Amino acid sequence: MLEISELTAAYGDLRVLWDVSLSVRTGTSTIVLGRNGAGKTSLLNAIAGLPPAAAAGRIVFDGEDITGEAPHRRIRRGIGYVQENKQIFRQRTVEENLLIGSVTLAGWRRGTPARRAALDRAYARFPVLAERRKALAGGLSGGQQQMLAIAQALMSDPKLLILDEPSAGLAPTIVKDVFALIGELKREGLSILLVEQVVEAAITVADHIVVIDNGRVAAEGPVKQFDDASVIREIYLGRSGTPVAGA
Amino acid sequence: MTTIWSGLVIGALYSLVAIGYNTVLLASGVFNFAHGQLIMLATYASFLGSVTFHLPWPLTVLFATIAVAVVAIVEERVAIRPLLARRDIHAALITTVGASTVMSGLAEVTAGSDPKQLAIPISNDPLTILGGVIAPMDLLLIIATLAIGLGIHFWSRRSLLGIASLAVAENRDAASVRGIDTKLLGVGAFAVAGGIAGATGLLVGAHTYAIPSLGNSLALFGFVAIAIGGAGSQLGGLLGGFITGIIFALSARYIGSDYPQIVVFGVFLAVLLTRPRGIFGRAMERVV
Amino acid sequence: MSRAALTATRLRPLRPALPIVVLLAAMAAPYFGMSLYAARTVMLICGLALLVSSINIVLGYAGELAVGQVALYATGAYVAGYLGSAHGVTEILIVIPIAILVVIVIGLVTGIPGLRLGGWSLAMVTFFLVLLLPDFINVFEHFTAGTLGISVPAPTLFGSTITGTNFYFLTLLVTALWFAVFRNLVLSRHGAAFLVLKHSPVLAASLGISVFRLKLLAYLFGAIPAALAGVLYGWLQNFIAPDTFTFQLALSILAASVIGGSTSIYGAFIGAALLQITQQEFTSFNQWQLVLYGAFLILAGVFLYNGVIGAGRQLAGVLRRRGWWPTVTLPVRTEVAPPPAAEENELPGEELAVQGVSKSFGGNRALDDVSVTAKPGEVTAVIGPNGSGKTTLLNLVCGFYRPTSGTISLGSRTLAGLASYQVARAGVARTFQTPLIPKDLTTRQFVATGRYIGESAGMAASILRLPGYFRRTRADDAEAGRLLGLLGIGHVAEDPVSSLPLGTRRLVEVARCLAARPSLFLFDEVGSGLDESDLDRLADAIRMIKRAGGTVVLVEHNFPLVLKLSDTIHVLAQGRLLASGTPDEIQADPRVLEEYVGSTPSAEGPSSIDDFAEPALSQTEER
Amino acid sequence: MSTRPLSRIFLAASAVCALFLTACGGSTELDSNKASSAGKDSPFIYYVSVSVTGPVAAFTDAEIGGFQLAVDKVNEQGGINGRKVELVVQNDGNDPTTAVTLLQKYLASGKTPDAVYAGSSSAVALSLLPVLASRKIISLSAPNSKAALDHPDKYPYGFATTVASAESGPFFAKEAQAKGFKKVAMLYADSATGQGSFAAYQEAMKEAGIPLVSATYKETSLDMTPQLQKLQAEKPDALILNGYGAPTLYVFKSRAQLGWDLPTYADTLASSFPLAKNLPPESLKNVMVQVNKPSLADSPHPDGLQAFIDTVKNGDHKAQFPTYGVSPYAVGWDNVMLARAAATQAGTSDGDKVKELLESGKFQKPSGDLLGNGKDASAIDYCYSPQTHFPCPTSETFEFVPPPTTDANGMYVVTAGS
Repeated sequence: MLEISELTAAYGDLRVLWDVSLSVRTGTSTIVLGRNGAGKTSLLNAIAGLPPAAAAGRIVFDGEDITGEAPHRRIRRGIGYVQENKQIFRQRTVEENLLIGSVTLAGWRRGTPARRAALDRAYARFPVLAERRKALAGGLSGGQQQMLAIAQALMSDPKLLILDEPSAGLAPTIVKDVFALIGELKREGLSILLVEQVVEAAITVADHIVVIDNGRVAAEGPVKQFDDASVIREIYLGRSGTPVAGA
Repeated sequence: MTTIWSGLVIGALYSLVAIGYNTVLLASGVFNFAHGQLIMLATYASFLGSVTFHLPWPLTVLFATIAVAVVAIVEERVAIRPLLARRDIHAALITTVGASTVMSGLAEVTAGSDPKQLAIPISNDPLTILGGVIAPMDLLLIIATLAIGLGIHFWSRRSLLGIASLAVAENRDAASVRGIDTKLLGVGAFAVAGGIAGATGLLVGAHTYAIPSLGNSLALFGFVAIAIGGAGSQLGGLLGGFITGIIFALSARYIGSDYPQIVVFGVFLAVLLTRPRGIFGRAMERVV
Repeated sequence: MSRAALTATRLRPLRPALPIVVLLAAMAAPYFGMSLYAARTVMLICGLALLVSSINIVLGYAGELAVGQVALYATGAYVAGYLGSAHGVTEILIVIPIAILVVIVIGLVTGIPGLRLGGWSLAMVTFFLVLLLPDFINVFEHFTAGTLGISVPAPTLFGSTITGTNFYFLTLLVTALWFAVFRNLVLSRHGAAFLVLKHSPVLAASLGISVFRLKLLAYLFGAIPAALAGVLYGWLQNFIAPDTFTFQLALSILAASVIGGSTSIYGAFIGAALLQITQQEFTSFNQWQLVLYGAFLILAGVFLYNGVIGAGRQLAGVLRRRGWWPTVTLPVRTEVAPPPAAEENELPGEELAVQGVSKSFGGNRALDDVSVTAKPGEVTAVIGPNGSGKTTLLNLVCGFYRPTSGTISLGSRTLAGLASYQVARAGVARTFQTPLIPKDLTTRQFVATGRYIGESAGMAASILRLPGYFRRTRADDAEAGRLLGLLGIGHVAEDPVSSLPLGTRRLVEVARCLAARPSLFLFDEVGSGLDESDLDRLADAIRMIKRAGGTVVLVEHNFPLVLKLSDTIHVLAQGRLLASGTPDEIQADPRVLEEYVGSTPSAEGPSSIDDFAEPALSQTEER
Repeated sequence: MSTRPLSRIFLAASAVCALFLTACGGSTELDSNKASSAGKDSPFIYYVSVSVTGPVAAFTDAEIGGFQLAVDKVNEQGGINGRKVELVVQNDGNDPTTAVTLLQKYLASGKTPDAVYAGSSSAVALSLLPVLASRKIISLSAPNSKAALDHPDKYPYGFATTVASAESGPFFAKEAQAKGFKKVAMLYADSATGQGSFAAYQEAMKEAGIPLVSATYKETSLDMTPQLQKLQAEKPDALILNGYGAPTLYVFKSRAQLGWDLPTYADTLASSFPLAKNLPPESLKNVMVQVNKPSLADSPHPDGLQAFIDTVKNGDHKAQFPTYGVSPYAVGWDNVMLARAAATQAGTSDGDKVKELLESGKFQKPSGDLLGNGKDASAIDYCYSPQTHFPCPTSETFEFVPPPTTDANGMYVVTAGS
């Protein structure tokens, strides 16, 4: 589905990723872990076509090289990207947000059958959005905003869903819901690339794990290799972490 | 009533500029200072079509629409595109002013500074409507402006493309990773704004003649219309233009010509104090 | 350090002398056969540079777009014209102060409504000011001679007429003095306050700065050079008419500002010179003049986007990274990081009492009858799921919202109803969920802004560089350095604060709060995004504040951190206080667990809380 | 950062600056008022400051054509006092600041003009005259505002070569009395020219005892209906219009729309714009245009005019000829010819000597060389004196005619139909 080989990316002169290679196989999920500032969001942005731009290496999606393509073309190929911080259009209504997500579908009318069907699916999956379809997105609660962000990305019927820290800033109960949803999407056949911080929750939906540190891949492998949480801590923190809570 | 009609005609001109400003502002977040000049060029294109080439009016309108849309696209390519990567509104202010200066200069160099009269397709004998006198072309100008203003307002609120352009205005990057071609939309907005300017060139020029200085006068008063109506609101720009025009006409008629702008300023202050975002501007969200 | 770098370091203190060298050269020029034309060009550039500095103060430093400089410029010119031609008053030392006074009055009249309302209001009001200028000149025909224009008699100084070379010197002198004032103000804590304001009015208010007053001050301060330029222009031209003061000129000034770099001091001269000279030279292209000038504006806008100065800095940055240019390292002040215990100074902690506070937005009740008390020398945590009203509570305390009902007091003072900057002045310092970090400041300068209100040294002292200013600046710098050292980030003191990673930014915010020596600390999600070592330092710092007697309110998601640090924990859920108690009590409270985790505790017990909040891993990535 | 040394340097620099100011200024290039000291070999510099851009650009282009032809002619005939004439055209964009800057730039190049055409607008002239006065340079120009410029005490070297538009006031007053108008309205541009004209009409009408009501318009106006309605409400018997270009077209359009066909007089400024070409005949009902009599096709013309017209038609600046006819060319031509006559009769181009000659009443007008002022230049009286530097009108200066068209020679033709 997605093959990234030796990707180096930079904001202007400032390099943030070096020789990153990873892949997401069809119908599976890959989780990217890493400490703050490790380059996780930069990696996702580079995949989606936002800055940092690729300076070397290749991004291949569905057998096609998409390295230099504009973001909207990549989305049209079937990539859905849920950005960090519940990135939605706060001044538009819920329904308008969903419609914006559907621009990749054929036709420019808002009422095409495909678009209607996609809307119905979204509302069926997220009843809470159906209730508030006329509400301004900025007025939703944090959890609802995250749901809307995911629903919006799903509107274009993607083959690969990229999520950037969907749990950030959400209460634990809602985090649980979010991961339940991701698990469900995966079961429905969607490939998933996920950047996360809540390792325990993320691992429940992971097939493959990539750890990034300082813009480079520090470790990777199938989730089995990581099933002992202490291994993750070791890679992640660079030492066997003692949970702060225990102090 | 004649004064009101006169105000409506001038107001229509201002509204057209405001519509042009808003169309570009909403889709690409840029304030296109050169829109007054695009309208000025539209009157020249209509002059070329109607007088020089003796085209029938539908062809003149078509010719002007295409010609000005092309100019607008070129402007976008030269003065806006290079800035997009860095979201810098002040640089765009300068480049669009630069573009407007180039357009004025070129018009002057090629067409001279004297007004040129357009060929008008219909008899322009004044009509008496509701107790006031108005030229038929001017009436058409008012009607066309209302139709375009309302049309584009509802289009931008209802159609998928309109919503998409509002999304781009709110957050470029986020819109692009929803699959929206932001560059195309930006060019599209310029093309639409230029096209509208071109299409109305014949009606505008019938009133104002084709003259290079038209651009600057319109640019300024379109700005006034936006100030009153609220930036980024098509409906606000439309009504702001008409309100400005009527105030201008009434105060020139009853107070004296030193005062129209002062009265408009008074109205602007009143609007500002009661509705800080303009009559139809939206309240911003809290920043904390 | 290489030899070249060493030389560069030695030369650095001399760099600010460059403007003086230029000034002296300009003053000497008439004795080396400078032509009248060249002198006139220099004088016009000075005038334009004054106008550009006016826009730079307002736009580049205070972050408000104002385009009314032309009107103030005209006012200066007309004051000189009217006083001279109607009253025969040409004395420089009388005309200039009167002109300044008049523009300040105009500034107040236009600035108050323009700034009160925020957003684009000031730009609009000042736009109208320019648009209305010819009308006002006509309406006040008695003073201004209407569109016919008015002649301006030559200036006098102590009775002797100033013309020719002397007038050239006068122009240079006035310009130089103004730029000295401008520079001294901008390179002081007030300049830092302007930059804070430009970046975030919210941050400025939380530092105790009245956003409105400081913006008005910047706007009025910016009016002065416009008046000076106007007076000089009137004297230079000997004749003024409304035709000169057009909106086109306003746009030229804006262009010169952007070209020279809005947030720079001497960039004004570069922008002014480029614009003045191109405009002058392009007239020889006759009818192609407009086309060329327009093309020049487009090119300048496209290529000189950060201003000439910015372009220079950027180039230097690129060269430095490639190692072709010496890296200039400031002499490092050795910050011996004292152990946390070194904070011996008592903090003036006071008790925060929130009593029965409710807050509704429209029909939506965000907080319902919440009472929370935070005592000095204790850490009081407020936790709760998203949307439970934690941040609303903070914003109520800080004065960003007014409570619908209930009272908030700090010690004996009532906070509810005060404006946010007044709350800050009452001794409340806070951090932000997303740290608010201005551009163009070093970390040390940023931390020192925390002390902006604390011990105020006046603007006059800064402008005149009085001893009090130096004493104060040294004290600020030392204190900022000490606090950074205390948090273990003394090494970033001279780095641009906007270049710091998120974790460090949070610590810098804590240092900024400490610098204010407040009675109450409000930490909003201060632990999120920190890695473990940062988190340790943060915990140490909070414990230290506690020991020193400060009152700390911690709003957190990071449950383990809260358990570790707090004396009392309040749990909010759906706008209500669900539970209050010690960490042990809260940890054992099944209601809390249920609300927080969404399930009743299973056989594994409370440990599931830990599962959900792995502290070191809750990170937000920074671009 | 330590800023203490810097503040001291600043203080020191300011002190030095102040010292320069009070003590030792006064002996540099910037203070010198060098007079022209041109020898026989150096060219006679004819400096023309005009606006090549903006609303008057086309008109200016025609004027420049006239200057060029005259200069060529003079050089062919041996120059002025044996010196070859060099024409220097500067584009001031109608901006006073630019005009002064350009003049000083030119002066700084070490050359001094022998005669200056000081701008096409009064504002530009006002800004240039003080500089010229300090350099004692004669200027011969065609400004409109007599009130602002005719101050020989302040501007001793500035002379006008055309009759000021202010003279239209008394001329119209006579017409108004003859027609028996009881009340007259005036609509004028809110500009220096407009205000100056209004003042002249106001004075003349006051003298004639006829009330005058007025309204102004901005140069950016796009519609004149409200202003006309305002005047219409005053019920005047006649309307005077001062204006140029598009605004005058808007006025006549609104006037026609209002169906207001009162007698309307367009002053000389308005008449230099081809109204009949740009407006349908029905808009111009009852409109009279004040023209310079010599520009009418059936007035007696100087002998050289036909040859001049032929030259213009084949010259570099012929583009404007069909629009404006021959008059703007003649303005340029006459200016050069007057300058030659003045410098030749004074025997020098020294400012003081030329000024003295012109003010003495001994100046002989070069009738045969002047083309714009009728046969034997009868339409103008060079009545210069120490009190006035503006020429006086004669009975041959103005005439009211229906809006004329131009014939193939660029002469005004009043067609029978209009």
